[in-house]
Parts: sequence; C-alpha cells; structure tokens
Amino acid sequence: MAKITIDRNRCKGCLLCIRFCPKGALLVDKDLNVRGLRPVKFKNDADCLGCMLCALMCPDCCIEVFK
Amino acid sequence: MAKITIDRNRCKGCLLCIRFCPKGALLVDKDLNVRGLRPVKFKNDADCLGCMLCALMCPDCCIEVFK
Amino acid sequence: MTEKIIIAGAGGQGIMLLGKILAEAAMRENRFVTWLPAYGAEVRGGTAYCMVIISDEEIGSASISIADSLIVMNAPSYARFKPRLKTRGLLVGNSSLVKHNLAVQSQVLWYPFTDIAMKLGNVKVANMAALGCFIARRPVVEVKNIARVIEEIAPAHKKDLIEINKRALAAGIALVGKKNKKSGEKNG
Amino acid sequence: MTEKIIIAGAGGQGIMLLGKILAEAAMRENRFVTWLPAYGAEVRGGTAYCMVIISDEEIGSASISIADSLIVMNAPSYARFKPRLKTRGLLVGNSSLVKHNLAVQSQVLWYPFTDIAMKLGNVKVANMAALGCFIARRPVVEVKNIARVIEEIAPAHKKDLIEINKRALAAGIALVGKKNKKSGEKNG
Amino acid sequence: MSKKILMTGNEAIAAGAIQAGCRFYAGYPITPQNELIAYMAKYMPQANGIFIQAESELAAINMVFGAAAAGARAMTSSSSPGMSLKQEGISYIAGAELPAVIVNMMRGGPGLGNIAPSQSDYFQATRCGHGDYHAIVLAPSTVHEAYYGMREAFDLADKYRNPVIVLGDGMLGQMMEPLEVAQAAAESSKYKKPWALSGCLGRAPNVVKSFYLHEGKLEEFNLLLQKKYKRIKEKEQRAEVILADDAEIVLVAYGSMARIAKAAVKTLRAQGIKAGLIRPISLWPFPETIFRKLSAGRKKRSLLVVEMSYGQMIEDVRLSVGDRFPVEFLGRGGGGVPSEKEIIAKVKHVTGKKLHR
Amino acid sequence: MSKKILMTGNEAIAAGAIQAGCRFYAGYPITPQNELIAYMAKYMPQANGIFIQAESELAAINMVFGAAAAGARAMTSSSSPGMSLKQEGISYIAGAELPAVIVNMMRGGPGLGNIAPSQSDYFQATRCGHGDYHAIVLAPSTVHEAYYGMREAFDLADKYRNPVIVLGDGMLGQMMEPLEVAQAAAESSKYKKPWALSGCLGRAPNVVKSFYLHEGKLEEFNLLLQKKYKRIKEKEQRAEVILADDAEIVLVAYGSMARIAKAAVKTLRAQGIKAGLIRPISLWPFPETIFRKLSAGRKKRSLLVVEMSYGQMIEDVRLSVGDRFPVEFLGRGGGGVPSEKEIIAKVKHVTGKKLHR
Amino acid sequence: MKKIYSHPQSLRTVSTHYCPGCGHGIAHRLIAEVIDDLDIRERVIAVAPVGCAVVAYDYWDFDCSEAAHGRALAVATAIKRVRPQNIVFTYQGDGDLAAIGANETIHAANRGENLTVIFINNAIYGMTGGQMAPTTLLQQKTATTPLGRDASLQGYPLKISEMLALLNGVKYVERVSIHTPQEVIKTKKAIKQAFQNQIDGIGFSLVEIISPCPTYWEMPPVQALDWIKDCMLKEFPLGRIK
Amino acid sequence: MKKIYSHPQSLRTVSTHYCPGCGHGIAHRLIAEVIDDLDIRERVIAVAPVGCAVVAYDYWDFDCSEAAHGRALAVATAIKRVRPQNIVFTYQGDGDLAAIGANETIHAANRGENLTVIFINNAIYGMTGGQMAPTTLLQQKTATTPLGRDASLQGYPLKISEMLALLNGVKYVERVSIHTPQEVIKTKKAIKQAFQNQIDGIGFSLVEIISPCPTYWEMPPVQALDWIKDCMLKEFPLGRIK
Ligand SMILES: Cc1ncc(C[n+]2csc(CCOP(=O)(O)OP(=O)(O)O)c2C)c(N)n1
Ligand SMILES: Cc1ncc(C[n+]2csc(CCOP(=O)(O)OP(=O)(O)O)c2C)c(N)n1
Ligand code: SF4
Ligand code: SF4
Ligand code: SF4
Ligand code: SF4
Ligand code: SF4
Ligand code: SF4
Ligand SMILES: [Mg+2]
Ligand SMILES: [Mg+2]
Repeated sequence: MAKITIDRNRCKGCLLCIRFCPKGALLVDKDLNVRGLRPVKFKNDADCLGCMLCALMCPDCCIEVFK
Repeated sequence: MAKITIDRNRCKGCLLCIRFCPKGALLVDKDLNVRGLRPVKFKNDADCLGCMLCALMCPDCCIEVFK
Repeated sequence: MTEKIIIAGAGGQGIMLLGKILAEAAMRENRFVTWLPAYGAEVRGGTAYCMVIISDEEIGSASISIADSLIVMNAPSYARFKPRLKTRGLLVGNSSLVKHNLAVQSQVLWYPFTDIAMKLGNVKVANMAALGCFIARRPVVEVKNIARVIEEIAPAHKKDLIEINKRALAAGIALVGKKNKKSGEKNG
Repeated sequence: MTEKIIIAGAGGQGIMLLGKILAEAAMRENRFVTWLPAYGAEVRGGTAYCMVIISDEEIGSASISIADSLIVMNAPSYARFKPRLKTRGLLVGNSSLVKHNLAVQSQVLWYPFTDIAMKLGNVKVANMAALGCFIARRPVVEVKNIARVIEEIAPAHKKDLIEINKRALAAGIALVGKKNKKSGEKNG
Repeated sequence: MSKKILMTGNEAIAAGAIQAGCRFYAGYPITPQNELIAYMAKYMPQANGIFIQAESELAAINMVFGAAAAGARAMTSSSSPGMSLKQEGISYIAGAELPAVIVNMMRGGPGLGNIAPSQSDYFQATRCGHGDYHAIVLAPSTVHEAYYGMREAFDLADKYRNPVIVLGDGMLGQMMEPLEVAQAAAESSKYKKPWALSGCLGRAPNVVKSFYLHEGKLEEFNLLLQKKYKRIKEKEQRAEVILADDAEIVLVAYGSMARIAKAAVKTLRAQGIKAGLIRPISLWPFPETIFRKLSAGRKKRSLLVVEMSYGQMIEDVRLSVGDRFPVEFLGRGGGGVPSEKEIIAKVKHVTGKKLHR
Repeated sequence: MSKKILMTGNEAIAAGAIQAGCRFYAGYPITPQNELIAYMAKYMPQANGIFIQAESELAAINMVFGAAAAGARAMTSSSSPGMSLKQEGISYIAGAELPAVIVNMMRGGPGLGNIAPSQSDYFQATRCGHGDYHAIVLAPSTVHEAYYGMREAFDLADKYRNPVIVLGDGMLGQMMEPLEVAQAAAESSKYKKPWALSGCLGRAPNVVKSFYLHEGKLEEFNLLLQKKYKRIKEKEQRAEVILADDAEIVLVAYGSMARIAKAAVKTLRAQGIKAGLIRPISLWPFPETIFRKLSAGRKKRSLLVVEMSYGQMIEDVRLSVGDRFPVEFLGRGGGGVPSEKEIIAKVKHVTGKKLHR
Repeated sequence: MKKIYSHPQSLRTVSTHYCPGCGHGIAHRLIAEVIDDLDIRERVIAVAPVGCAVVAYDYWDFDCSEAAHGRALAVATAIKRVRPQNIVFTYQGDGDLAAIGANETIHAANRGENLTVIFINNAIYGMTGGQMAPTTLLQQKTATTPLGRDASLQGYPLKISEMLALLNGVKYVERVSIHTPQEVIKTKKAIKQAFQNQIDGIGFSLVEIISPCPTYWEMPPVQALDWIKDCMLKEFPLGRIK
Repeated sequence: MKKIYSHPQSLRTVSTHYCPGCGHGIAHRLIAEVIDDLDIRERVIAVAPVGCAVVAYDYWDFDCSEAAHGRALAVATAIKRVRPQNIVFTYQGDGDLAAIGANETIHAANRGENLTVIFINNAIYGMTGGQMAPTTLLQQKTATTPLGRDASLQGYPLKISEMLALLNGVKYVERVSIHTPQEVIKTKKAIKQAFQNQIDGIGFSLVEIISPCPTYWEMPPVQALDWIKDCMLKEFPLGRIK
C-alpha cells in the first residue's frame, strides 16, 4: 500500500502526473487553490503503487510519495 | 629558354624564390634597393626553366616569368 | 472625461483581448486611448493584465497607478490589484474564480462570468461577459461599437466565434441591465 | 638640459635596444628619462624606431616632434625622419646602408656602422657602434654607465656578447675621438 | 481619410521603418522590444526586404554595417543591455560614415536590471562609445511620432551618412495608441549612394572603412567628422515647446516622460501655476538654441528636468542655460516613473506655491 | 633605497596590479596595451595568480565578473574598441556591486581608428553603459602613478564594491620611465568579502546578481547605488593642482596630456605669464570641489581645457564652474596630440599676451 | 508508511514562476537531487543564465551567480579557476548557450575547463516570448519565424553538442530528455555523471536536456511531451555523444 | 618570349606592409588570380578582417568593406543578402575567425549563407604582436604563452574547420597550405572551387590556408615553411574536410 501527497497550492495543474500514473490515482480537484486554479488531488481510495512516476514528472515538485 | 624579371624595389629579400628555384637561377643582390635592403636578382646566365616556382612562392608578387 | 481601467486575470482568459476591444471601440469614437499590457517575465506563472485609458484629452502616462475601474477575472489578480482601485472606484469581479471579501471601498459587481460563459457553451467568452457587465455600468464607449469591433477583429476562419462573443457581451450587459443589486452588486 | 633623440632603422638592427641602453644609462645617472617605441602595425614592413628624451627636469611629452639628434641606421628611416631633425641638430647615419645626400642643415656624422660591425665579427652590433659615435659627440650620459648597462642587461646565456658590444661601442667612440672630420663628419 | 489602427509603439516603429524604405533588419530578441522584431519577421519579407534574427546583438549591428555598406536602408533594434553590446559596432558605423538606424527601447538597469521603462541610457546614446563621434538621437513620445519619426530617422541617416539612434522606452514600446498610417511611400531614392559597395563595374573600387594607418590621416578624417557634426548641430535641433513663454517654471522632459510632464503642465495651469514644457525631440543635437532663447523671456523662472533616471539629460540642460536659471531635478530610476502627482508636488515645492485645491 | 627600473606604463600597470594583490587577469590582445597582457602572462603565474587569454573582450569582462564574484581581486584591460565591447559587462559588474578593475589604454577612434594615443573615451568611461551607474575612473599621468595607482584602484573597488576604470592612453602605455617598485605588499586582505561565492558551507547561500524581477525592487536597489555614488563623490575626488592660486589662466588636462600641459605651464611662467594647472586624477568623481573653490581666488581668469579629443572633459569642467569663468578649449583627436607649442600659442591667444621672447 | 520520495533539500519549497508543465521545473529538481545525493550542496556554485531560468537562484538553495546573457561559461570559468575546490556548474538555455553565448561555450569547452554544463534545449526563446532558437526545428513556427523555420533563410537546427564533442577538451556529452519518467531517470543519471566528472577532475562535461516549453510551443503540457517524442527527438537523437 | 606569369590585374602593384616571407602576400595574390580567372573582379565585394590583413583593400583592386574584429561574416552575410548578384567573400585570420569571431562564423555557416571564406591560419595573432591564437600549437611559445601553450591551461589547437564541416549549411571545406609551390597550386584550386561554389549558388564554402608568420614564429621565412611541414601539418592535416 502506498500513497502520495500533493502540495495543492503549488500545483499548477499541468496534468503531467495524471498522464503518467499507471493507476489513475490522481484527478483534477474542482476546488480552486490559492493561485486561483484547479490543482490535482489524490484519490484516497486509489490503488497507488508508490511507483513515483507522478513525482518524477512533476515540474513543480509538489508530490511526495509514501510506502 | 626562359627568364624572369624581378621588381627589385618591392622585393623584401625573403629568399623563398631562391629556396624553390630548381636551377639556382636567383641570387641576392649586393646593391640595396629603395627599401634599403638586398633584393634578389636573376642570374642572367642562368638556365631558367620557366617553371614559375619562384613566382608561385613570392609573397610580394615581384616576379614575372617569360618563355 | 478620463476613465482608467485595469483588467487582470489568468493567461488564457482573454484579458489582453478584453482590453483591446475596449480600446478599439474607443478609437472608433475618436477618443484618445492607450492600452498597455503586462509584458515579459511578468506574464510567466499564468498572470496577465492590461491597462486601458480612454479620454477626451491627450493622455499622459499609459500606466495606471490608481484605477477608476478594475476588472478581475481570477483570485491572484484580485489580490494584486485591489489596492490600486481608487476609493469608490468600480470593481467588476469574476465570482466563479474569486472568493471575495467585501472590504473594498468601492462599487462592486461580482458575477460568475466563468460559469455564465460555460453555460453559453465556451468558457473563453467569460471576458466578454465581464466586458458587457462593465460597459453597462460605465458606458465609456457605445455598446454598438464594441459589437462592431468584435465582428471586425475575429480572424476569417473563426467568424463563427463572433456570435457567441456577442451573446456573452449581451449576457454581461443584462446582468446590470436588470438594474437591481441583488445578484452581485454591492457598495462596500 | 634636455636632449631629444630619435633612433630609427630596420627591424633586427637593434634600434629599440640602442634606445633602451641610452635610457637605462640616463636612469642610472638619476636623470629624468622617457623612451617611446613605435608600435603596432607601424612595425610591419621592417621599420623600427624609438624616441628617447633625457632631461634634468620632468618630461612632458615622450613623443618628439622635432629632435635634437637623429640616429638612422637605414635608408627609409633616413627619408622619414630627416625632416624632424631640428636645424643644426645632430645626425648620426649608417653610411653602409644609406645613400645620403648632404642637403641637411645639421651636423652630420656618417659612418659605415654595418661594415664596422661586420669587421668586428657580428653585424648586429652596428647599433652599438652608432651609439658610441653619438655619445662621443653628445655626451648626454657617461660612457661608463653605458658600458655598465650593456653588462647588466645581457641575458645570462649570452654573456659572451657583452665583449663584442663593448668593442663596437668603443669603435664608435673612436670614430669621433679621432677628432677629425675626414671620414664622415660634415656640416651640411 | 486613411483608417486609424491601434498599434504598439514597437510595431509602429517597425511599420514606420518599412514605410520609410527600410529593407534590411537584423535584430536579437530582448524585452521590451520584441513586438518590433516580430513585426519585422512578419512584414519585412512581404515588403521584399530582408529580415534576419541574428545570433547576437553584436552580429546584428555588424550586419547592419554590412547592409548599409551595400547601400540598403538598414536598421536594428534592442534594449539597454543589448544596446551596450552594440557600442563597438555603432562606433564603426560612425567611423565608416554609414547611414543606419538603431532603436533602443530602454529598460531598467544597470546590469540585467528589469524590463520596466527607463531613460537611463541617455548618456550612452548622446555620448556613445569609443572615439569622438556622435549619433543623431531622436526621442519619440507617442506612437504617432514613433511611426513618422522613422522616416525622419532614415532621411537624416542618409543625408549625413551617420548613425541615427531612436531612443524610446519600454512604455512607449508596449503601449497601443491609435495611428493613422501614411499613404505615400517615402522617397528614399533621393539619397544617392555612390560610395556603396556594389562591385566596381564601370567605376573605381569603393572601400568602406574606419581605419587610418598613416600618421595624421585619422585626424584629418576626424576634422571632417567634426565639421559634419557642427552642421548637424546647426540644422537639426528639434524640440516641442509648450507654454514656455510666460512660464515661471519650465519642465524639461522627453519621450514617454514628456507625456506625463505635459499632463502635469495642464493640471498646473488649471490651478493657476504658470508651467510650461520643453520637450527635446533631438537629444543629439540637443536643442540648446531653444534654451538659449529662453533668456529673452521673463527673468525669474526655473527649469525642472524630469527623467526616468537619476539625472542625465539635466547635464545638457545645464550646459545650455549655464547659471542663468536654476535647474531643478526630479527623477526616478530602475524602472520607476515619476508620476503626474510627483511632478506637481515638485513644481509646487520649487515655486513655493501651496497646494490649493 | 629600492632599485629603479625602466618600465613601460603598460608593464607598470600590470606589475602594480600584481603588487596590489590582483590574482586574476583575463584579457584579449589589442594595441596599444599588449605589453600589459604579456606581462600578466609571464608574471601572474609566478604570483600564483590566474592568467587567461580570453577568446574575446566579452569573455574577458565576464570572466572578471566571475572572478570578482568568487572574491578575487580581478582585472582586465583593453583599448578603445575592446572597451566598447565590455560595456554590457561593466554594467553588470556595477549592478551586481562587484569590485573589479578595468584598464583602457585609449587609442584613436571612432571605429577601428588607429593605434595612436587618444582621450576620446572620456565620455564612455565617466558616463558608461546602460543604466544609472558609475564606475570610479582614475587617470594616471606617469609610469610611477600607473604603478602605484593600481593599489588605489583595487582598494577603491573593494571599499565601494564598484568597478574602477583606469583610463590611460597609448603613449602612457608604450613609454618607459624609471620606476621605483614598492617593497611592501598591499593589504588587500583588509577588505572582507562575506558576499562572495565560495559554497554555502556554514552560512546561507550567497547570490550575486543584478536582476530584480519584482516591481519596485530595482528602484530600491538603485537608490542604494545612488547613495553610494554620493558618498564616493564626497570622499574620493582627486586632483593635482599646480600654481593655480594666482593664475590668470588655469589649464585643465589629465593623463598624458597633463604632462605636456605641465611643461607648458613651466615655459609660460618663465615667460611671465601666470599659468596654472589642474590635473583631475579621478575623472569620476570629477574633482568639482576644487573647481568650485577656484572662485575664491582672483577674479579675472580663464580656464583652458586641453584634451586629446574634441572636447569631452570640458563638459565636466563647465558643469563645475558654471558661468563664473570663461572655459576655453584646445583639443586634437584621431591620435593627434596637442603639443606644448600649440598650448602656449593658445594660452597667448586667450590671454591676449603677445609672444615675448 | 515511509516517505520514499520527498522534496530535495537543495530545492527551496517555493512556487516557481515557470508556466505549468515547463521542463525547467523538472531539470531544477533533478539537479537539486543530484547535489543532495553527492552531498556537495555546500561546495556548489551555480551560474544561472538569462532566460526563463534567470531566477533559478531563488529556487536552488546554494550559492549562485548571475551571468549576462550567453556569458555563463565565461563567468563559470573564472569562478572555477579562482576556487578549484568548489563544484561549479552552468545552467543555460539554447539561446543562451548556442546563440549569443556559443563563443563562450566553445572556448570554455576547448580550454577543457573542469565544469559541468546543464543545457536546456527547448527549441525556443522562452523568456522573451517564443522566438526562434538555434535549435528550433525546421517548419517550427515562432514569433520570428511566423511561417515556420526555413532552412534556406534561417539555416538548420544547430547541434552544438555534437560540435563540442569534437573538441579535445570535452570529456563527456550526453543528450537526454524529460518527456517520460524513464527518460527523467536517465536524465538524472547523466546529470550525476557530469557532476561526478567534475569532482573527479575529469573535465568539461555537458548534459543536453530536451525540455518542453508548452507555452511557446502553443500546446498543453501533456501534448508537449508527445511533441518531444514525435518531433524533437527526430532531430536531436538521445544518447551519449562523447 | 611570351610572358607566362604576370601580376594579376586584381592585385595592385604596390608594396605591402607585410613582413618579408609573410603568407598573407601569397594568399592575396592567389585570390586575385582566381578572381581574374573567373572574370568576376567587377562583381566581387571583399570583407577584410582586423588582423595583419586589415588593409587588404589597399592591395586588391575591387570593392571592399572593413569589418570589426571577428565580425566579417556578419558583415558579409548582410552584403550578400542585400546584393545576391555580387560575389562576396571574407578574408580572416585565426584570431578573427576562430577566437573573437567564432560565433559569427558558426552562425553564418549554419545559416548556409552563400559566401566564400578564406581563412588564414598562421597559429598566431600577427597584428597585435604574436599572442596565442586558438590554432596555436601545443608548446608553441607566444607573447601570452611564454612557456609554450599548455593544454591544461589554454586548451588544444582549435580545429574550427572540422567543427564547421558538421553543419548542414556548410557545403565545402578544405584545408590547404602554401609551404611549397605544389601546395600553392592546390591552394589556388581550392580557392577557385570556393568561389565557383558561390557563383553556382551552392553555398557556404571555406578554405583554410596554413600560412607562415616568420616574424612571430621567430624564424627566417624559409625555415617557417619547414615548420609548417614539420609541425603545423601534424596538427592540421591537409585535404578536403567536406
Ligand atoms: C544581451 C541580451 N540580449 C538579449 C536579452 C533578452 N533575452 C533574455 S533571455 C533570452 C533568450 C532566452 O532563450 P533561452 O536561452 O533558450 O532560454 P529559455 O527562456 O528558452 O529557457 C533573450 C534573448 C538579454 N537579456 N540580454
Ligand atoms: C575588438 C578588438 N579586439 C582586439 C583588437 C586587436 N586585434 C587586432 S588584430 C587581432 C588579432 C589578429 O590575429 P589574426 O586574426 O590571427 O590575424 P593575423 O594578424 O594573424 O593575420 C587583434 C586581437 C581589435 N582591433 N579589436
Ligand atoms: S506513485 Fe505511481 S501509482 Fe501512486 S499516484 Fe504516483 S504515479 Fe500513481
Ligand atoms: S505534475 Fe505537479 S504541478 Fe502538474 S498537475 Fe501534477 S502535481 Fe500539479
Ligand atoms: S622560373 Fe623556375 S627556373 Fe626560372 S628562376 Fe623561377 S624557379 Fe628558377
Ligand atoms: S620571393 Fe619575392 S620578395 Fe622574396 S626574395 Fe624572392 S623576389 Fe624577393
Ligand atoms: S515560456 Fe516556456 S520555458 Fe519559459 S517558463 Fe514558460 S514553458 Fe517554461
Ligand atoms: S606579423 Fe606575421 S602575419 Fe603579420 S605581416 Fe608579419 S609575418 Fe605576416
Ligand atoms: Mg530556450
Ligand atoms: Mg593569425
């Protein structure tokens, strides 16, 4: 079992993490962050692998991975 | 039978022509030219081939060749 | 009469275009007008703004320190430019994207322009809705001139966009046209 | 007392060195002295010159428009600097390499320095012969100081050159020392 | 009546240049003049002209040297740091007596600084690089003037075979104003260029150069240059003068700054303060004649120089008026722009007038 | 007593720099300063310093930026065209507040010009490149001063964290004069450099930069710079004054030119003409205080500025004295050097004195 | 649960000014990770370019110098010579390194300076608003090639890494990309190698990173990664060049 | 007797300022001969460098422009673009072309400008008095490498012709020498090819000529030619590079 955390206020919504997550474990939040845009969030029920692909691709280093 | 002429006042005495003449047809003049240095001159009795090697090497384009 | 307007929002919200349409319309009315964009590294990170001055006299600085009106389309712009609106100035705000408080000494028109645009079928026309709303309250140029500009500047292959832009403009006008302050208008 | 000397000749004739030795000697006598070379593209095509000023007072310009003395070691230099010698200035000329005429309003010392040097066994010491000749006529510095400089500035591996340079210097001095004008001295 | 269009100052300069017969542009991107190069990229080929994005400002200015040597109306543009890089090239253009136009849309300095508008390259433009040369320097203040000024810039360049610098700033470059574009084409052909390089068919070879090897030759050439500069100084001083005659305080400002000063003058007059404005349009030659004439008017008056810098043009003003009037200064640098309010406050301080509203 | 040696001005500058603790030199060959770079090539490694022949003047000045950022006493040298190429870099050095020394041995311009001595980069040195910055400018006049001035140059650079330009000319660079070299080593270590880049071991990271992205920040920084410049202006004006007190004509000249002017003053005094000399040593800050004080002396006097240019320093003189004295000018450019004779003739012309011999 | 991926120490936890999906962010992070891994944060001196990454010093938590546009390698040369014990690297865009700064690049490389160079090739001038870079692809539309880059007018995409590899002074050149997580991992390895080389005194080492600029490629970030694969890698093949 | 070798028309009959035995003289003459042979004297526009050949325009009898040190190819680019019918060539030394001007060289080449470049490699800065050039050999003593060029400090002799050959825009590169009459003949052929290419619209063509500088090599002219053979050609092999 693994999970990730996202620094939602630094997230720019580029969606690269979503593109590369093998488990579809991320989605776009419908609430705005402080930047006034929609960050991604982790699906709490997701079957996260802790593979870190999302973190590897995040240009804003918003993601931390736990396993 | 061939011969060369040398523009003695433009000659700088670099001796490249002498170095490459296969016939030893040139020598250093003992009279000074207007630059105050010793130009080369053609030995009038020389067995010039008209091979133009002297002219090819002259950096100051002082030599004309006749055949 | 001189009107100094700051328009601000996110990249992609059509901020520059909003300002340009306003400026073009003013030009067609032979007014003095200047339009000044944010530029360079300022535009990274997704913010955009421009400044429009419309006047009956020659215009000095195209840059606005204190604005008569402020149109803000997202939260960071609101935060950034709020202090530059003059006391009792006009604020037109996009409530779809801004959680606003009311501590502004201004006339405020908060409407969900993004939602309105989405309902019209294209999120990109939120800017026209905001423009309509602004112009209805501050008739610095004639609406018909704005409509003409919208028609004229649309690229040939995008003529289909004219209609929806005009509808958004109308929707914006209608918000104020209702002449009631219920929905979004407040005096703070 | 101020003596302005132009020294000129071909590259390789030791023109700069002649000037430097003179200047060094003057420095050892605690005189004010400047030495200014020709430089840059001017030195292409085989000409070289330098200017030396020796004085008891601070020196203004190190550049000499009108010289008190002129030492010329080849023909082009003679042609070039002849006009810059003051009326009744001293000309020291290398008759080995210059076909000179006498239309100069100066004291002239023409000697075949190159031939003299060749006789001494090294064509390169013509400069010292000329220096000796000059200094014998214009004792602006003491001969012993010149000799000291020659000793001191010779590079370690070329100490053997000291002797021949000093001999050339002496030979130059001797030319004038003869105190007759037969050989080369004329008043033009 | 021709149609008005809304254009940025940067675009207006580019459009004005093409309209003036410019057929060669080389430049390197730098904010805040990127709209200029983009406009050139798009429209120069349409005018059968040559557009080159150079590998650097150095390459760009030397391309302009080459194009001008070949007889084309040629220009480049940049902003402050890039302009510093062009200094050697501009000196060569002046030394080879080539006509060329160089645009500098100034930004905040020193160093990389920022991209806000500024006027802190005044010294550089008017006193230039190495050697005793001068570029003619023009400072437009509106989009209209940016556009029409280019024709003048190219004409002056051709007329005097001299580099012309158009000195603007980020604000002028970025802002849009309505512009009525010219209908008639410029008569660039009236300037013949027999000295230009075109191959020596039917004539002796031409040489374009600034190098003088032989003693005295460079000085001779410089004396000719100095004569030319004298001629330019006599003939090409330009300024706009507003309400200066009876003014007790005359503002002096150029470019974008002059717009704000003008607004301040209006406000001050409305408040009963006799303010005026001199707006130098040619910064070199500096319009000193106008300042000299100022003496004829009323005695007790002061000048107030307003700049987006810490005081550069003020030196030319002081050199022009000497001790005859007190010369005051208001300036901000690093991208700061003195506001109308600040100007008015300063005027009131200088004239000793209280704020009466 | 230390031994005297005969040295060129170029070598003296190099030797003086090494003696002053300079341990980084980067330069690109150009006449007339090649002896300087050659000296550095030979002796810098012997002093455990770094010598780099850069690929260009641009590279050289930016290497100096880097070396200064890393905390070294760093310098470069060039001559006029190369100096123009360094303008951007010098502005960056000023903007990043780095101490560095830049030598310009001026030659004839504009363009490639020639290699004769000149003073026509005065404007460039004192008014510099883009942005409102100033380099401190020192102008040595003898080989002795060239040598000892380098210590002062590096000290000023470190003290104010500011670029210092040493402005000489081809004649000073090429000529040899006797020099007594210093025995004691310079105390360069008294200037601590906590801002220098050395790795952030045991401290917060250091950043060396001139860029200010956020609105208002660059202006704030510029205000600090302006304060520093004010301080320098108050404290660092330098000039040599000779016989000016009672002079009816005061010559003003710097560098090599001042030597000739000095000789002229002597000759004039000998002829009974009361001449004096002010020789600015710091060109920026210009020694205006000395000129201001001049008023205290005799009334009827004139100033005669003599330059190897067509009039650059004269502007600073005029700005300093205003209308109080007539300021006359004698100058030659393009490698021409006003002679003692020309100066004397001009003085006599100005003072209305006949030649009495 | 243990944290298996966390924010590197050498990277400050601040928002960058980069556009969403910009490759600079990934490159910054990888450099910070390598510096953490090699434990050299306190010895590192970075030289930031003029380009979108101009304020990289606001993001990295170690000593950093600015350099004038294109001159990073001149600045770095001097820093390294003055402080040979420090680890000095430049971070430069394609405009900075291969256009205005190509001369400084070539000569620092030829001198064999013991430096690390991180070269961000995004085929565009980001900072100034999307003009042609030396590496812009043929047909690619930019602000200064509105009809697409035309070889007959603007020449060909410049492969400066291949040119540099010819020089004796250059010890290591590799071209990598960050368009997939796998390539990101390789990129980190290459960066590490380039730093390790400097630590070991081996000499001039350069990593060219193909990096997306969604803004001026005018496409969403995800699509920009595809464009790298489909277009950029055709012109700029990945792998060890030297 | 017939005159079988005479002074080319395109070369003025004046004395040059070059030192005795300087290779610039031979190169000037060969260019003049080629221009005569191709009958293009009246179409040619030369761009002279800053270097010993700065006043080449005093020796050639056709149109000529100066260029600032290193910028000849920027100047030439513009001249050729403005006047495509003319034949435009640059003549540049190693300092001019490969040090200060390397950037202009590379980018003009990469743009594939239809130009002819004559590159005089004499491994030294002649004009300024014998400092190190990018092409200076290892161990070679110069004014700025008094102990000889040291690879660890000054890097390696730069082979810019080989670098340029990598560029798509470059069509012809050949390295020739003038140390024997046979090589002089080959040099002339190469120069002719480079001009013919331009006439035919083929594109960027460069001839690198290994050329003696007896003065700053500090040897008599004849010995300088031997030094070319014995030393320079080891580092700079002759022949067609592209
Ligand atoms: C001397 C100078 N010229 C031009 C500029 C403007 N400028 C800033 S960054 C840049 C190019 C940016 O492109 P690149 O190096 O590829 O970096 P990117 O932004 O793409 O990461 C330019 C031209 C400048 N700041 N200084
Ligand atoms: C901007 C600038 N920097 C430096 C110089 C000085 N300079 C003139 S020629 C030259 C180099 C000459 O070497 P090269 O190009 O190899 O030509 P060569 O004389 O050897 O033929 C230099 C450095 C200059 N004139 N301008
Ligand atoms: S660690 Fe892997 S599985 Fe988990 S969210 Fe990230 S990419 Fe998806
Ligand atoms: S990759 Fe990072 S910045 Fe982009 S959407 Fe995901 S968390 Fe946000
Ligand atoms: S033509 Fe041949 S044989 Fe005759 S002189 Fe010349 S080199 Fe000698
Ligand atoms: S090659 Fe020419 S210059 Fe040299 S010696 Fe022979 S004729 Fe004279
Ligand atoms: S413009 Fe391009 S390179 Fe610059 S921050 Fe935006 S995406 Fe990144
Ligand atoms: S210095 Fe060298 S390159 Fe220059 S003219 Fe003399 S021999 Fe030729
Ligand atoms: Mg880029
Ligand atoms: Mg060379």
